[in-house]
Amino acid sequence: MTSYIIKRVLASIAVIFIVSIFVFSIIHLLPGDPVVMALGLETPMEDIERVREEHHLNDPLPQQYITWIVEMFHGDFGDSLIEFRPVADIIKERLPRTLAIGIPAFVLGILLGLLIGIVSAVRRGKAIDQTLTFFTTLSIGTPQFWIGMLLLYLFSIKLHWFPMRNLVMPGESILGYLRSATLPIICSCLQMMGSISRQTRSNMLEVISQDYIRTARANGISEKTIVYKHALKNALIPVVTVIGMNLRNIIAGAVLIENIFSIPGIGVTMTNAINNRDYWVLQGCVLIVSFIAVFGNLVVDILYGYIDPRIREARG
Amino acid sequence: MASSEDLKLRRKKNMEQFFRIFFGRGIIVKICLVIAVFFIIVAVFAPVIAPHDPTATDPMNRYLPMGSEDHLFGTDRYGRDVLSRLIHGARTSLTCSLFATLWSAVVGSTLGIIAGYYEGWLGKLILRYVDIQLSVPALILSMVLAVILGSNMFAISIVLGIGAIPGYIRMAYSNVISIKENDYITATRLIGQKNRKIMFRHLFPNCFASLIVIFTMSLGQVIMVESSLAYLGVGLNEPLAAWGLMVNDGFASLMTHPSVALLPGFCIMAIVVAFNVLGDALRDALDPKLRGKL
Amino acid sequence: MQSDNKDAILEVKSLKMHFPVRKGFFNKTVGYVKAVDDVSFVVENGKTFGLVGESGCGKTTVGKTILRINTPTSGEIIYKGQHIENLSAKQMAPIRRDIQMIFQDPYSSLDPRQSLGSILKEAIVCDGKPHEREEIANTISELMVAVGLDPIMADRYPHELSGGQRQRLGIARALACNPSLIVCDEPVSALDVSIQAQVINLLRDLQEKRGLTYLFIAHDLAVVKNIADTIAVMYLGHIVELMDSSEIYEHSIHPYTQALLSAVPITDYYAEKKRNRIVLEGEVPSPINAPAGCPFQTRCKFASDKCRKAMPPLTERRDGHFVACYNV
Amino acid sequence: MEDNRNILLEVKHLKTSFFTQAGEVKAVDDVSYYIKKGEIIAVVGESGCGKSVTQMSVMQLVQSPPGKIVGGEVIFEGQNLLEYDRNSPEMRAVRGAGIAMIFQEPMTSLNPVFKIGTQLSEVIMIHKKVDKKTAWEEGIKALEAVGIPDAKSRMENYPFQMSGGMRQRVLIAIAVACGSKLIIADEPTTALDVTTQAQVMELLQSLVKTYGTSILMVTHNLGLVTRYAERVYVMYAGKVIESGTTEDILMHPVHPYTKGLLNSVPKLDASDEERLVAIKGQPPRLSELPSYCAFYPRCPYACEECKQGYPILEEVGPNEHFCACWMKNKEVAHAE
Repeated sequence: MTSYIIKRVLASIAVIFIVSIFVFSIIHLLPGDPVVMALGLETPMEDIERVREEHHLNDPLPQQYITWIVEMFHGDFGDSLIEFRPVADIIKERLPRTLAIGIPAFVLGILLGLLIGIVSAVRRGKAIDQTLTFFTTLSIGTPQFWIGMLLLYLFSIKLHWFPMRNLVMPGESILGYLRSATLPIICSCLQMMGSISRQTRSNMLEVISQDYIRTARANGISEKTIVYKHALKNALIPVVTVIGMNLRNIIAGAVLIENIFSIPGIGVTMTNAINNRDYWVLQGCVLIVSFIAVFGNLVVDILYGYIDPRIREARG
Repeated sequence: MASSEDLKLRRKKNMEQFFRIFFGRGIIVKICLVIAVFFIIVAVFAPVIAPHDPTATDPMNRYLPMGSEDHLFGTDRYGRDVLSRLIHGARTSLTCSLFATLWSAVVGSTLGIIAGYYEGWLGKLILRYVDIQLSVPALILSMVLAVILGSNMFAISIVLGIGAIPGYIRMAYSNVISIKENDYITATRLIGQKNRKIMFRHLFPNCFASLIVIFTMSLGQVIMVESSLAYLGVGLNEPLAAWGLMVNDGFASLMTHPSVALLPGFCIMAIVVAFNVLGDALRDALDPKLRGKL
Repeated sequence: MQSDNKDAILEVKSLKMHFPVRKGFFNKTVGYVKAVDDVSFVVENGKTFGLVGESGCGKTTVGKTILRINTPTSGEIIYKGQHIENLSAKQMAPIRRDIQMIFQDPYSSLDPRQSLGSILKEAIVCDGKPHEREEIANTISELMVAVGLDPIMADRYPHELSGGQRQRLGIARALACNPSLIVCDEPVSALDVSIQAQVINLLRDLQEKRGLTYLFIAHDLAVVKNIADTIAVMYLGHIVELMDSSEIYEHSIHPYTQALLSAVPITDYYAEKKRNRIVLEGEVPSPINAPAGCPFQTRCKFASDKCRKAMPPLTERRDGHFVACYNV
Repeated sequence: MEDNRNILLEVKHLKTSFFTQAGEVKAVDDVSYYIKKGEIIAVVGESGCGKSVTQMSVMQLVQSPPGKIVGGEVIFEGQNLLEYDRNSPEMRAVRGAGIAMIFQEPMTSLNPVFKIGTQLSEVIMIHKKVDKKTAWEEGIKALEAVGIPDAKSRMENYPFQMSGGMRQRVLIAIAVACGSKLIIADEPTTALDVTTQAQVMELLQSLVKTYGTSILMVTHNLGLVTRYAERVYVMYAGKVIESGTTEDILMHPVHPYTKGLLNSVPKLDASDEERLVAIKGQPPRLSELPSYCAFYPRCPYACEECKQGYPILEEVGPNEHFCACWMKNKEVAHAE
């Protein structure tokens, strides 16, 4: 098992490394000169030249990439051209806000997804199954920014239950956090809940028709134990991979959620960085987000081995 | 050869069976089919149906409420008729997304089949590419690409297509890997058939059912991404009528005139959900064994 | 090795097929699955050579290696006088269609998306020569009639056929390339008894009419005995006994063949009651770390030190009767 | 009829149908049979003849919809099981303890993600109402009783770490552990190698001697019937067409289908020049059965008289040799 884990870790590092090259080159294809965008059109040429020199923008691209990577190992992600402060600080300040919405949404999405998936599989064909399945298709098919707006309109503008903006971090006040973070969390977890419940439902239906379920029934085991012990464990194993895939959607979704609920998180930072061609901020954020996604997949892959004895033995 | 009635009879029976399973999921499928067809008709006949020119501003009567006589759905911030913008928005979204889904389906499934059939370094390379593209947050990648390629309809459909390719590659790859184990593939090799022919006469038709399902579902997904890009101000830009843009535009006046923002959002949801439901129904009808699998 | 008579269509000499088992960080090879370990036999033209043995004994691997679906680790395969053991795909092309295969699972041997007619058409056309539509249509009907299918069904699809009918179409597809040798890999095991008999009789008729040679692979001794002229009994990658099929019930002597025969009950009620039963203990050892010496030593009651040291060679006891055992 | 003091299970006029789009498919059409304590009987037939659906109906395990038991009685130890609801506690008490079942595919009959010990002790706990520890020990004893070497460590194994033959033994161990009076073996050895098949069949036969268990063997392998079964029921297209002692059925078959089956089985002991006499035509499609003898299209003796309706099972010989065929009185079995 350990040699498998080491191989997977190295593969992930390689992926992140290639992702960094991919991200770096794509971003440098963005039209427009970042310094001009940052300092404004009227600024005299020498200042522009001086700032370009300062940030090694005139070096050949591969060299710039290497300096960026080397500095990154020293914890220096480069500076923002707009805010004149290290990208590392920006990330340190804003990433917690994205995670304050992302992590609860991730957990809520898994729990609700599993619950709905199991209930609609067990009650297959009945009314509750049809409603839940339709609700799941709705939650997958609905654009997050529209749901956000709808929730804002209903619960903030009309009913005043929740504030429209300025997220309160849990550190400051739990109640404030709960009130301000509820809508974004609901909005962000819908997509994940939908895809997990679909996957759980189809796995459960498939597992329930397997031979060993028939053997369990023939041995006189009660229907409840069969579904919630024998079938459930087999059905949940493949769901783990869907959870891995969804980790990345949670963070990608943050871009929209933070835009609507005006939460100054990583998502908004990235969108602004694209519009302002703020290279280092964009590179740094995208890399961190990709790192989280790849790391998430790695954890899921290893977890998969421990849950399913067949895989554990094969990798042993 | 077989008598033609016998052939016609069997074909009729197959069609009946197809539609029975297709509509087997109940009334929802019928509703979604109506929604999808409705939007397609609206998109095709947009210029004819729309009461006003979607881009004509009328500063005099901005923010007219719903139901005012000349503007059924009222007007937006610049006094443009919301209804005509919705109609033209359908055309923009559908054409853009349909084209994107089509070309990415062809490219994606071909790459997936090749990766699955030739499993060697070529297969690994294609799969590694998919992992890399999926590691980068999809929306950010699309935004960057949209800015690079420009924001006309053609460029946006390229960007949307790139986003949809990994789904096709993975689906085609996993299908081909399992189909390859069948004896009829070995038999076809033994009779001297060329690899290229095997791929497109045997592998492609057999994963066609699941590719169709992915096609309908990614059509919905692509419309959502297109509207998200427009919402983030990176995709199609003013004054073109696009649902995402309308939602972004309407957000400013959410407090006072919610309909300007909520109506286009509702259209997006309706068509995306419709395509997803049709995708599910199509999957069951095309291949009963796949029921509940995808 | 049987006597090298001239009309041998296929000769296999000390064939070995070892699949590497990779483990650990650098996927280094930690062992080999010795699926086929030094197997030799000769197949005469127009005859049926039976390969019988339990699952994991390597009989299917032998068939696949002869078809060059995989490349043998070592040993020679001489087909019609030509060495084909390490020909490249291109070099195999001219004789590719001369050796065909019939498969076990009727449900996975036909492409569900192809009509019966187009399956046969593809087999006919793939020889690279030009064919008019007229000639193809006639050949298709001819082939279907030859295997006992009504040509009217050419437009049908595989899912509309029963298991037996699908197997017949598989045979028709093989015949479309008019091969000299057909490797039949458990062609009747998945069929019901009454349909099994129909397909066995069909194979025998085709052999007489078209002078075909069969390499018939199966685990059911009674089926192989009925159709094969010579039988080789395999165990864990080795041939342990090779003899004429009509004598196997009375004159086989290898302990494993004896156990195999005794485990197959016969339908003659009174004779069956009189038979003594040998029930083997334990399980077939795993081919990865197969024991040195005779593979059967772990379950054989005659096993002695000699057997544990070296693999007994396949020696000829009587004309055409080969046995690999020291104690018998 | 026999004094039913030692009749363990009696099935009377069982009818099970599947209601599909193609209409009602009568998978089991008026099937009756019985099994005594400590007896081994065989139900023989080709695929699609309803032999497995019959056993699933006895255990009320037929998937409904689309399947449904539409008639008949299943008397087990004097009690009609069909009176119980399929998920009722009484029915569950019978399953596994009263009647145990073994299936054809050993590869998929055990839950791949639970240890053998867990699955074994779980059933023991339900039927014997003991705690986990005692159940685990009983499990070990049961594995030893069915000849699995070092049973203690095998309890920790997962199913994929065991061979096909070993897994069939685990299923038999469950029956032994719960003291089942009847084991229904649905094609228990079809997926096994012939030497493993012999081991499993000898084990099943030994259970009759040591525990007095009755074995009902569902198979299409006539050889197994000859060696192990005392009485035979031959089924075709959902009906029993001939039944009797093994000796009568194998040596003096009356029904043309039974004769055809016996002639199409390759004989190990025959000189191989003998050609097999195959039954012509295709197996019957249960959804398109005629209202008369289903074997008519494939029967060498078929004539107009056969079309008068379903032939009824009549006694054609001593010791309960029954046959359902209009033409049977023309050639009495023993005259051949």
